[in-house]
Amino acid sequence: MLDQTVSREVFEGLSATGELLFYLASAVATLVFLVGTGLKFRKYAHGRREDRIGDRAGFLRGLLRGSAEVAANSTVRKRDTYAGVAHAAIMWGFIVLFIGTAILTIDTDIIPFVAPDAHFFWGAFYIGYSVVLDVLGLAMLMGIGAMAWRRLRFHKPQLDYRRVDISPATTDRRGFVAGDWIFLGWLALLGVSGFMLEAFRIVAHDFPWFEVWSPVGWVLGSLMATVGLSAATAETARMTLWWSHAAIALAFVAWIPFSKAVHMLADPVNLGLRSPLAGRRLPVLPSIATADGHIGLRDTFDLTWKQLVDADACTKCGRCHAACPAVASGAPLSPRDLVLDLRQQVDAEWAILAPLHERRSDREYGLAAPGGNGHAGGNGHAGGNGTDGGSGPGVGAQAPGGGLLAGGLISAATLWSCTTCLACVEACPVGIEHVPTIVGMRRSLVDQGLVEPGLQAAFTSLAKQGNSFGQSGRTRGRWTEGLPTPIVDARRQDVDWLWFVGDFASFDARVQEATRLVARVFQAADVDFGILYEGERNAGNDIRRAGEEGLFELLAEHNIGQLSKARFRRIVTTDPHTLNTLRFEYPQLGGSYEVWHYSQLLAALFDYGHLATRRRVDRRVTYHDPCYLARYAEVTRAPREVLVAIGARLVEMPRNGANTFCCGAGGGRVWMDDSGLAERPSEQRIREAVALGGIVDFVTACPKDLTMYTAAAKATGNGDSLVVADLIELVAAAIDLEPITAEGGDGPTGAAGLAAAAHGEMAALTATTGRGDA
Amino acid sequence: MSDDILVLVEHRAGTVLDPTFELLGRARALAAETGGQAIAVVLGSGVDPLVATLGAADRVIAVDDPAFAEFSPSSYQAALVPIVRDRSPRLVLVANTGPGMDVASGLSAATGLALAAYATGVALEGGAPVVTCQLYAGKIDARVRFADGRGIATVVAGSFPVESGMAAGSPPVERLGPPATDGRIRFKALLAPEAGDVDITRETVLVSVGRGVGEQENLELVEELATALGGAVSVSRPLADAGWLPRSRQVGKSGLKVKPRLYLALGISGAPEHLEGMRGADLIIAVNTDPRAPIFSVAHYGAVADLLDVAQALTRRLAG
Amino acid sequence: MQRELPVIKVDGVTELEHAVVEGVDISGHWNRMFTQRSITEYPTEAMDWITGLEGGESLRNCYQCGKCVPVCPVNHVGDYGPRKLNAKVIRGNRLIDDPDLWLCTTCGNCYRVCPKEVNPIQFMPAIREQAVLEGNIPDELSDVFRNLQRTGNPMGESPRKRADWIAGAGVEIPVISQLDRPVDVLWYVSDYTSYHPRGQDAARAMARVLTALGVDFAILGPEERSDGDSARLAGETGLFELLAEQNIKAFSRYEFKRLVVMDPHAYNAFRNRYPALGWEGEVLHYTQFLAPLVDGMRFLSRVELDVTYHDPCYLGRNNGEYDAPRRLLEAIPGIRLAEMPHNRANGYCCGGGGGGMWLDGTVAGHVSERLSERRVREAVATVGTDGTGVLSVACPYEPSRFEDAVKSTGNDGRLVVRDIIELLDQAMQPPAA
Amino acid sequence: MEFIVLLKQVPDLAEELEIDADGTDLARDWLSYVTSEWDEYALEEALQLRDQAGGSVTCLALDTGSVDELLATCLARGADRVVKVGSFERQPASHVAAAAFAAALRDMPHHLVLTGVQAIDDLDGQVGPLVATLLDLPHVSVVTHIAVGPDGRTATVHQEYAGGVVAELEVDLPATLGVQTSRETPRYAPVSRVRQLMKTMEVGSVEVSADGGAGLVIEAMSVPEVSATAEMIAGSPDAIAERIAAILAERGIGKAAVR
Repeated sequence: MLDQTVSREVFEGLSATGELLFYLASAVATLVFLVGTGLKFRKYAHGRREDRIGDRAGFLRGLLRGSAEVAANSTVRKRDTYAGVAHAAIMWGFIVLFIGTAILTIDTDIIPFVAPDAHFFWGAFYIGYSVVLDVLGLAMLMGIGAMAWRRLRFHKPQLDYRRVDISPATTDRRGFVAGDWIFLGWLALLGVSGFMLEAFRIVAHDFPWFEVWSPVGWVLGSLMATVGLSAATAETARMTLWWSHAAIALAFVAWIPFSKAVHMLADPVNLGLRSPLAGRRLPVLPSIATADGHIGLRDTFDLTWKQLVDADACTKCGRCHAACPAVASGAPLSPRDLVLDLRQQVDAEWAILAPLHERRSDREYGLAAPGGNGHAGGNGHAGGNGTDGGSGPGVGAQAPGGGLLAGGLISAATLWSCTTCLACVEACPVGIEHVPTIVGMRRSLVDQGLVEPGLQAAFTSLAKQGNSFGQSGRTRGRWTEGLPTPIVDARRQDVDWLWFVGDFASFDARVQEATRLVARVFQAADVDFGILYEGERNAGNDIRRAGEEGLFELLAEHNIGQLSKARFRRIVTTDPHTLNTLRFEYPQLGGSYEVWHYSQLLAALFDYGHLATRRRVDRRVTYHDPCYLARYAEVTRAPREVLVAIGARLVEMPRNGANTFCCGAGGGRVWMDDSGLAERPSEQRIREAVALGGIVDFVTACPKDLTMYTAAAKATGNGDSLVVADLIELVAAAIDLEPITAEGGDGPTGAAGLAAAAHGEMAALTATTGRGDA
Repeated sequence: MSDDILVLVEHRAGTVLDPTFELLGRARALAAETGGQAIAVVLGSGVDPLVATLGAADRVIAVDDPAFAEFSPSSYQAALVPIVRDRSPRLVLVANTGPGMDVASGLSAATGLALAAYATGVALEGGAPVVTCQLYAGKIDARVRFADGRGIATVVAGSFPVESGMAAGSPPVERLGPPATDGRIRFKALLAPEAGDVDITRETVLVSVGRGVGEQENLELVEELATALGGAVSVSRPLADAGWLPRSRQVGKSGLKVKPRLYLALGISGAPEHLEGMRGADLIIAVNTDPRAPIFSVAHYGAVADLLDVAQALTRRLAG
Repeated sequence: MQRELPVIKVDGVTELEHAVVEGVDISGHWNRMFTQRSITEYPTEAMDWITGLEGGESLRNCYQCGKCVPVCPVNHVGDYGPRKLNAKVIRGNRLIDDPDLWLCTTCGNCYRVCPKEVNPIQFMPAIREQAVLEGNIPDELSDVFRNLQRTGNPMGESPRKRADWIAGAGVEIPVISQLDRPVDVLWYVSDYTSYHPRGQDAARAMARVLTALGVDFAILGPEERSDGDSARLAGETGLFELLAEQNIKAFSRYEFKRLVVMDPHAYNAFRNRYPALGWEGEVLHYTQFLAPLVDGMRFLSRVELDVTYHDPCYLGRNNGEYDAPRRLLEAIPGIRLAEMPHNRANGYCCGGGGGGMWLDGTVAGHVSERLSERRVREAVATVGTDGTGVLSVACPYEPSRFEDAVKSTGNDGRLVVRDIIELLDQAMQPPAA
Repeated sequence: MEFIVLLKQVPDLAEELEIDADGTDLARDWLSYVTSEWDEYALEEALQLRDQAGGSVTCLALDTGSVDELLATCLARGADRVVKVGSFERQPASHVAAAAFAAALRDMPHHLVLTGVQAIDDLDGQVGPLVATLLDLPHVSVVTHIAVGPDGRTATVHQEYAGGVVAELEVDLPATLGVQTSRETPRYAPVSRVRQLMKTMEVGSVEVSADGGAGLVIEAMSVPEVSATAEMIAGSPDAIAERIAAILAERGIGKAAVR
């Protein structure tokens, strides 16, 4: 029975003219699509060059990974199961329907001319084809329904398009919403009209037996027949619908490059080309200077082609927006809006490409721009975030038309709000790399001299003294005074481990307590280590991320010079920020080292039995993953292993591991004034920990965290109930490290006691430096 | 050539300012040693009421002219140069204030007399002045002599007791004229600071904070402490510059001079300009993380600690 | 006011089962599934070094699923497991100074269950080879290597005495060099069978069985050298090649149809390694050779014993032969065969493989008991303590190892250890009076 | 308008200062140098004034062999020209510096000469009024606000007195001003720019013969005894608070005494 009658005629009922008309329309649609896509490519060709291939193996691995991610929709499913499943249904539904159409084209338009006998659109193939397309078409419609339901009912914060930096009154985002709905609606229309067409066909043909294998059409047709649809009426309706369906489909094809649908093309590319080092290793300044010698991303012509693709890739899913600590703390930055602003600006300059619904309203930006950040705004003595008008070098006047990005389109206050925590990059399902772009624009701000006052003070101190504390670089090793066993000077003696101490660990009074404990725990574990003393300077990670590339180079060159004088096997550092730049960025400048975080070394020391728990720290603790440890260096296990090894009962906060929440200090934020924030990220984080209930210690493994959270615990009124402790303080307690002075009476128990003991050390130290003649 | 000690009188709005009295007191003591006279030089318009407060001087040289109704650096300079040239005193004492700085260096350049700036001590050794100067924001003291035994010193306010120079009386007045004036700098107006909510010069307890406070928000903690102590908050120059508190709360050379019963200095390192404004307090307690901060040299009690920790602990302690 | 939250437990760490923040689902267990396991968490130097070694490549594949841990025999008696090795390497440990390097018996049970085909049988020898090259190996092992090099056997006995066991076999055992004709079977006797008293028992039994079956066989005699496989697995690849060259030279001097070996390790070497070195031919373990011949065996006695069988790692798991030994045992009249819980593919290791035979001293410090002791307990539990229980084996390493373990576990007199060939021989002899 | 800024380097106070063996100077081996804070304000004011009134900014520094970075920084911030004056082994006394600057300025057009009101090493007086006197220009110190008149012949300035009182003065140009603070924090000079400029910049130079000296004899320098008066309180914040409370109670100060 599976003979050639088990099939359907593709252009059934269509006159020759009609067929010709259809082919003409198809050609036009395809042409528009090709022109649109071509314009995209022309736009990318405007971008600066950027090598995204690197070594071939890595490139291929990236492509493979990207393809897998696209196929499985894994990046979409991650963090949002509902959307992920729905998206997969829509995507695969669409792809299969597209392939189905392609098969028809092959059978109808190619086979008859090349091999008439090979006509295959009948019999078993036809039945299989019918089932597969029906099922996946239904899946697509269900996916669309689920997505529409989500938009209507869930009120997801990430789908809230209101801007954080511009008042709602002057922000018009209706175009964005409309664009989303048109996209979704159009797809739905495509599916529904297809099924209707199928149903009419089945009714018109009086339900041929094999059409039961088009179950959706069959059921629909049966329903129609039940309500009295005759075969003749069905045939008339079918012809009308046929043209409608064709029009919808062809229009969609033509519309793709000009709409949200372009993500179908851009995102696979973006995922395949994304760099595993995005944000971790920032690009060096281009060796060829720009015509006028400016540095950084100053205007759209400074964007690389990949950054232009990034902008097109954004689907406004808002996951970065929801994950961003700047958004959460009320700072004027949303990574989503930043990317969209860039896209709109670029498209405005190549106007034909702009999706109509996302065209910028001048009202919106006309009001936004002049506030900008003139020299005055960013540098007012009031230390404000630059909303007051400025008399800078005509910055505001150039936006929106003129194309000044940093300080113009994207205000300085927005750019300074980024903590470079990388949460946006981690969250983005389509591989957009926000952080390097933000830093690129910060470089331009620095180049224009638009530097936040606190940051400027830090830069100045760093340039002169190599630290941000305004202390003499010579006193960098002073924290070692008073240690029972002196620390080896690695410039004079070979060591196994070179301990790169870092700024906060060397100079901040609170962190110094932890630093001294690190030294003593290493000594207790017989680690052969040394430090560079005053030879060390700030490693430059955050200076680089604040956009001061020249200063970074200065510091890095100095450090590499010092490191080359020392003989060691590996570097260990207490500072995740330092870890990142030493590991990923110093190689750019000729310094390649094996770099460990001290939590890793501690884990290994426990592992090998060099450290042993003598007194279990049997308390409920939680652990905060530092951004630069968990996301940049991807170290999440080691500190937990240490906590488990010392017997702590670790309770995780909701945001942990790679999903950690920023303390707000990264990327140079630690030097800037954050008084203007609604609620500091660090304080939100403390509340998150307190909400777990019964947490005794808030453990962290980053010097900046220690200062930030100590302050935040006080500020939120949890200073007495929650002990903010460095990992090392718990370890020191667990291995029963002797306090240096006898002041502690019975000796300290627990981190609090140890901290007190450390205070004792401080006091003792003060006494020995001759000021304590009380 | 003489062994006289000249003191430039600084006055504003009809009143001789405190630094002048400090200098007069010191000049009188020095003149007693040299055998010369302590001579006050006053430039003004209608100087008699001023002269009446200069009883500590052995003699007054006055230039009385409407051109000197208000301070003008160029006019002062034009009038002073011939006086100093003619009298050739052993020592000219000028307060290290804005007008003092204006006048003293120019005088030195014009007359060839050496100048010792930022003096905190002036003494005589073998009849020649020996001056102790502050350098490097108070981190270094230098003892200097003038190469030819005579010169000018600009003296930091607060170096000598004001009382020693405050004496009523009517010293002989030598009136000079016609005054040499230079109109290249013209006085336009005196702008008073906006009235503040708190008059820190009247408070008996001041909790004063400097850069060490870190962020503006932390001022709240300091306010709490001030309230607990029944006093007010004052600040050092950088915080007033930053606009965190009005100028009327600023203590120091360019701010206000205060003499509370308690001056609790939190996170203030103690630049000379600041010390000028508060060293007269009855009790000074300083908290700073830097054990080498100069503030500890004027404080009665000191603690090396984080000011926020201490402020919170003290607030708690005072609360109960 | 401790709020109770729905929690799941991961490695002693408590975490929320569902974490949704700002509308974003960041539940750990769910999202971790989508995250590539990163090896940048730690410096990659050690991993790069090992995976750069020939044979070391597969270590990188490990994704810490932990399936290997419960099946690793050493894990049962100590703090060791293939996953832990990987964890150490990830943390920068090249293993070269680590005692763990010598704990692996290359039994292959982890590889069997590993979804990522991480193969310690390849990477352990590769790393051990580097340790050997650095001269960084346990003394007891270097003594054995020296013996093998000097005398061709691990005990350091004279190679001339290799066929001395012949005396006392009760049958004539031809040495091929004296035959001057092709033979059907060249019997490779192997080290422990040739020199160790308990091995010699098996050798003599074998000789009698072969003779009874009328097999045309001969041995190499003094020309035979150790197969070298365990030395190779212990890291001495050069020594293995040296011994292989000597054996291959001997093999090629004579004509024979097939090679029958007593030792699964030799079987493994000849079958899987020698071809690459220039010798290829039919190799059979003696159980494989004899199993098809059971119908021709004349059993004169019943062996009324409860027997369990220990699968040697290199016969069973690593070369897939589980049935031949069992067929032989089942053929013996009177034997009641019972399986231990660990049998066939999941057979437990005797601890002698991969050089373990010569590393007892080194291993002792890191395990609570020997693997052989654990296996003996299992055998006792299976076949009882009434004296009729037999732990049967098919590898010359095992009789001595297990008999020691029987004594050390206090089961002397309650369990005996017999090579299958000994049981066969016993059944083919007339009943003792 | 030609704006001239006079700048100098002073020791970085981040370093702990020590006295050399003679006891009459700083031990300079370890010192690092920064641009004098008030000179930075002067430069910022000059740049702002130029941007408003037009003209150019020329920065002068005495050539002590180590001012290239200072001058490059001026250019990076937006100065139009930089000039090294004379040749000195190290920063000389204010009188000598003033003489050198004055000599250089005699051949250089100048309408407004700005410099820092003071520097931390001004032992023998401030450079601004010294230069003014040598060039016979009017001078105002402690200036906190400058506005150039529309005709470019006068400037209105604020001179700051104690207590926040400010005098508004009108000055005929050319004049010199000692700047106390600038309307904005001195703008930032990116290091890459500074480094680039140090390689490429053109530095003018003026030969001057400046002799004479400060007329001062330094007998001794010393580090003031910091703890001479303060009794130090040691211990934890709580312990310190406890002790302070006790001291206050003893003296009957504050609410603590009432209680």
